[in-house]
Amino acid sequence: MEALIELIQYIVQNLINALQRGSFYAVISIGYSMVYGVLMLFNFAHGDIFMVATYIGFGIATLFLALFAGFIPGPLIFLATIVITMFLASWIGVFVEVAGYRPLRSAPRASAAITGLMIGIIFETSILILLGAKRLSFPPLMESIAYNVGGVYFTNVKVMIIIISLLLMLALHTFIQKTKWGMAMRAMSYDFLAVPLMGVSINVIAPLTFAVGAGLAAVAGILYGQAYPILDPYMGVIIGWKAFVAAILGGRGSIKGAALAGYLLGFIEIFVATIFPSTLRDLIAYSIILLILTYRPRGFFGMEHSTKLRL
Amino acid sequence: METARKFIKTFSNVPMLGWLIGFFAAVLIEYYWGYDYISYYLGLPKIPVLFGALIMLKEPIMIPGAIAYDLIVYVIPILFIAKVSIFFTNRVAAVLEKTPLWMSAIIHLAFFYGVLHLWAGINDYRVLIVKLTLISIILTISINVINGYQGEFSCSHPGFMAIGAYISSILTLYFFVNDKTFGTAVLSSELGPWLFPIALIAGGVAASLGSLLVAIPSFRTRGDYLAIISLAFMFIVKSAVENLNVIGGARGMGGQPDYAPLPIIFIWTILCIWVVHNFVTSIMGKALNAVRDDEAASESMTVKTRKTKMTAFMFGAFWAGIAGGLFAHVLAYINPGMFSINRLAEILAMVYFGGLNSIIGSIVGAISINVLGEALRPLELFKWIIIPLILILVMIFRPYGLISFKEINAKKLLRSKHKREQGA
Amino acid sequence: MSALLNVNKMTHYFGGLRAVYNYNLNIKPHQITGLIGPNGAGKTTIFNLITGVYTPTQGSITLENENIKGLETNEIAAKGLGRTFQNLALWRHMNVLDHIKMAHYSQLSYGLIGSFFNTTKCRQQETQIEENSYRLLELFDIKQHADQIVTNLPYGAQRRVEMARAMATNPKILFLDEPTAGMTPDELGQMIKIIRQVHQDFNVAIFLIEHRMKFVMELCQYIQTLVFGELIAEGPPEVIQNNPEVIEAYLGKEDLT
Amino acid sequence: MKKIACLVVVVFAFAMMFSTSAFSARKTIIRIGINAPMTGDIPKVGEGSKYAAMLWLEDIEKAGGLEVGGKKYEVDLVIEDNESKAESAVKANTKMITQDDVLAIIGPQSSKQAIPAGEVANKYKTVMISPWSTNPSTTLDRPYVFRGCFLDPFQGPVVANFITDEFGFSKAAVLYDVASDYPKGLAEVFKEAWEKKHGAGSIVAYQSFTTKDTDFSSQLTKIVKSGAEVLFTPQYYNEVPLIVRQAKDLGWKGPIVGSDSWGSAETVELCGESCYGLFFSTHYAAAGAKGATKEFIERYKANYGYVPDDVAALTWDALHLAQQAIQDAGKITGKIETDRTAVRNALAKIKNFAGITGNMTFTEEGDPIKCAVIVKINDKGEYEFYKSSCP
Repeated sequence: MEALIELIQYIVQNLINALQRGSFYAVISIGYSMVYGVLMLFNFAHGDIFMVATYIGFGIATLFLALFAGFIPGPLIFLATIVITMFLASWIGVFVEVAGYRPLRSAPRASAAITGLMIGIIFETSILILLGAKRLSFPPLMESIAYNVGGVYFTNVKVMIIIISLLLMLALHTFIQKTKWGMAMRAMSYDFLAVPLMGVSINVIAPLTFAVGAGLAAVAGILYGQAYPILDPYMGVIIGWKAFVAAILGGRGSIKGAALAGYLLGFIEIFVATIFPSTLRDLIAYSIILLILTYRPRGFFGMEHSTKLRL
Repeated sequence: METARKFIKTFSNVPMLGWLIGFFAAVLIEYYWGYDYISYYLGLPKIPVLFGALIMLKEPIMIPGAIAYDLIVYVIPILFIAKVSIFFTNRVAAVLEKTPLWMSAIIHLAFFYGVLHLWAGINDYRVLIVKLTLISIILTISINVINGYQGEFSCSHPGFMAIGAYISSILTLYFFVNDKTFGTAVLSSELGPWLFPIALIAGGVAASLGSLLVAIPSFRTRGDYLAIISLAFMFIVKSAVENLNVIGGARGMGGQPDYAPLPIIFIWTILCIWVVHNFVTSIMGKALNAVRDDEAASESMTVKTRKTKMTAFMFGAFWAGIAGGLFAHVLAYINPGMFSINRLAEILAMVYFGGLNSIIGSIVGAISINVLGEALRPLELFKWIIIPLILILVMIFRPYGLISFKEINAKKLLRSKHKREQGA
Repeated sequence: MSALLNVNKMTHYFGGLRAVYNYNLNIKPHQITGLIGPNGAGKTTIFNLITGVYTPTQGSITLENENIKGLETNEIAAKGLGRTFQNLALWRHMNVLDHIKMAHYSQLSYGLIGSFFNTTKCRQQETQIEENSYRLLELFDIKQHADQIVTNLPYGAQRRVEMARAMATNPKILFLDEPTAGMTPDELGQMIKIIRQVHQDFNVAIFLIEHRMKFVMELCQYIQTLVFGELIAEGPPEVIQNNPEVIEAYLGKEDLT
Repeated sequence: MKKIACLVVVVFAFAMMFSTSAFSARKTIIRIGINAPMTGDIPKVGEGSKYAAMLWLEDIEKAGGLEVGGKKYEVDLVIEDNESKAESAVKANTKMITQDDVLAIIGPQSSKQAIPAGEVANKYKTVMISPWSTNPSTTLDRPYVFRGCFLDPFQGPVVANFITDEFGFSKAAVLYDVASDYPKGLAEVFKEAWEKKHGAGSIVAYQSFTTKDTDFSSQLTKIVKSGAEVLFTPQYYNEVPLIVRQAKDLGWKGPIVGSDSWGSAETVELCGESCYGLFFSTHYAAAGAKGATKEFIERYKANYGYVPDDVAALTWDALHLAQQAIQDAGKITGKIETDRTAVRNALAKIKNFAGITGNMTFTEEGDPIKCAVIVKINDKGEYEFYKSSCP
């Protein structure tokens, strides 16, 4: 009996861990997936957009805490940081689109992917030059309180991260489903060529998509700063590639798929390390992904599409 | 503009042999007078290693000296000798033209190697750069087979390279070296250099067998999903090696014997260029392009698409394995961290910079990125802003890379320029 | 004369959807057969079923009394079943000559090793194939385009490249999927001439899908009419022309004369 | 044609005129190479090495050059970035040795670059001192390669003994990075030493993650549930704060002990109060330092604004070792090969060198015999000397 309770505690504990990790992957990979769906491009700069957004968030948060801490309630500062960071970060997204991807509209997709990769390297190096080699510690925007409910440990920060991520995804879903812009994006991911004929310019939709993606990355960045408060210029690389995996695993242009794949990735990482010896984690986790794609070659919600690499 | 065109036209009747002789003369000048006279009087501390790029960026005050050095040692002698010697070189080229193409090519290559060896021999740093550049050429050509000719976006190349590097290192360490991982050598270490090609090929074959893990899913999966599969493959290889403590795990594996001097690497590079060139210009190899451009049409035209895809992956992986083996023996140390995302970004940059579907493009790409990476070393961090910017510009203005969809035409390259002048 | 290609009671479902039902076909050597029917009747599906892109749910397909059902498309093609596509399926980065050479793929016997090391056998075969390819180019009047990338060619020439490419596979039967789609009347006349010439010179049977009645009636010796995946009539042109069912179901009030 | 000839002549003449040192004889300059990771995974390590080297050069320049055999020579630093990559470190070493004619090389810092770079230095018979590489292979069978720190096989038992003596625990957990050679090696050594002391199975959780991971919750959950009394984590300064915080969030109550990789000033800066009261083994303790050590720390802090890491201190020591070896060699002949060998022989003979990180004498292999220090992070966030352990 005791053993059973302990097992349940163990599983619940890891479920919470996985939910938190998965939330980041989900939110970041949605941004990736949107660009992928609308423009059929790998936005390899997305991980670094996330990194820059986190640095912006760090700047805003530090500024606000220095100016207003004490006489403005904490949650308000938190909210303001998120909103302003989202706004600023979305311009980074627009910049990347206009400077890096727009000139390559008619180029092969692989070239655009390389451009993204290079923009990412430029971002990393620029941050390193501007801020030096020092790593930064993201200031806590809310006091972390640890709870112990029946042997399961969690903090209020963890709960908040999971809830905000879910709310964000819900909001995005509404945006995509209900608004004019969202519908244009959806249409674009169904048929890349037909939408411009309907009077919606790709030169409006594409930056918008990048902006929304970068905005999501900004929220993810601030939440990330709360959970893992160490910032360094290369922090976006691995998470970017993982978002790439999740976005494509979810199926082309499917927001739902990307979110699901993001959570799945989180679960795989946490539970593989739990069940197997943790040294084998990457080996097993990536083998699982390889197997999934071998047997489900279109991802989770992928549509049958005949696009090839435009080579 | 007009002057430049005229200037170039002046040299249109110089055959390849002429340029080689010019280069030879330049190297001789550098060899005999470079250190004692020319660089001394120009106030340079030593013979500038990469045409003065390093010294120019580090100490701007040396810029005039370095430029003058380049002019005196390279530009003027090469242009002068090449132009002056045409009466002779064109005739020799015409004679060579009558011999079989392979013979003419081998003579040219042997001469080229001799000059290169002399040039590199002035400074071991040059030797190292040339070695690593040649390995990069093999690597870039091999990924071009998959990403260019076959048109998949494969991210698994560092993985293939790792397999080749580890297998060949294990073989050479096990058989020819007394070391702490595998104990005493099984065979005499004198046999090592002779049997080294077998170890390399074993590495290549192992890499191509490993590539089946990516190739077989590619029957059902195309493009984007395959990119993920190949990425997963790369991580799997890295993680597997990390967990194998027998071969050093994350601590890496060192002490590989020095079986890869410059001539060996040069021969392997030429072999790679030759074999890949033969393959991609044959109908069998052009099937790769057919499958890339339209799979259904290829099937209907009797092309075995599955076999073709498998060939592309296995062939590309084989050469990546060879490159990995050479790389391991040049550095005499490998660890799994070397074959990860960073390496992938570098390989992708080289192939897309140089040009898809073109061997000559791959050569240009590999040389450019390698030399640029070395030459901009003194800029430290800013190097990683300038190189990406150059790549972005290339992508914008030449989306398929600098030289794409172009094959080497050895006959045209090596022919005498004499007759054409007369005919015109 | 025994049948060259025989399709017996072929039925195919896509998921739950019935695409083709109980389809029979019998092509004799050197015969030109036409398949007509309204859009979405399943004509191209029939092509794809016979050529092995899909494997039919039921029925049998034999080529010269040999079963070809369930084989890979490339194997079927190598057995002598050449085809063209409705929307040109050319290789965008390849020149015209390479298109024709590529279609000789099944005739290569030098193997991978041969191609790696450019063996004598490889060189001989490639030279021979190149000669053969030039002959075909000449025949289809596209020799002057040999070195051009195919996407830079005018539409009519691209169609001819596709035909030449299909003929290079050395087919016994040639499947033409709307060979005149998008052509001007001028080019149309030329195409009729080319098809006739191919039919004569290569001694092949032809099976074609077409929309233009005039074209079909002029060329074909035998015509099948397909509606919703089922044959409603077949016979020589005169019979089809006067079949009231065909006129009603497919041709409507169009004047045939 | 004429125009071009004119142009060439003009350019040439121009070049000659402006070449400042034209027609001047080549001076003998002592060049010291620094091979450090300025970019890549651990740029902070590169920065520390560079700053320490610059301080050293300042001293030399103030003295008007380095005096060898009664003659003063100009000293030049050649700082090369190894991008935290092995092949780049090899390239950098080859370049410095064959192109820049350095007399000695300081660096690379991490073992994964120091091992292959050491091969190059040894091949060209040039002294290389790696200040921070604790992997035994770096100096093994390489007469020209030295190091400035103790080795992993020494540090592991030191920590194991310390924990046993201090707390009396017998069940320990280890969390390390499987993809990085240093933590992996040290974790293995620690495990071996611990199990030798407390019997097999006394390491109740042996968990790993991969470089650049930021979430350790799954591993830490396992560790918490395993009933371990102490957690040993030989990780770098960027991972330590995350591990400590996440462990506390998941209900870890016991002490967490680290190794010399914790020794960066950034560890406590990033970690904050969560790290107060923790212990780690290292090369020197900044807080409460005396004498030369204190002087160095204060100068460094005044110049660059933060307390130097152990890397900086070790680099400083390595440079002074090189300096002393050069001076001991007696004279500079100008023939670089001869001078290098002379420096090597002098370096191997150095006994009881008084460095700021302790006294050093080299073994046959070129590894120094020196003491390890156990440091406690005190309530002010300073690294306070707690105990020292000598071989």
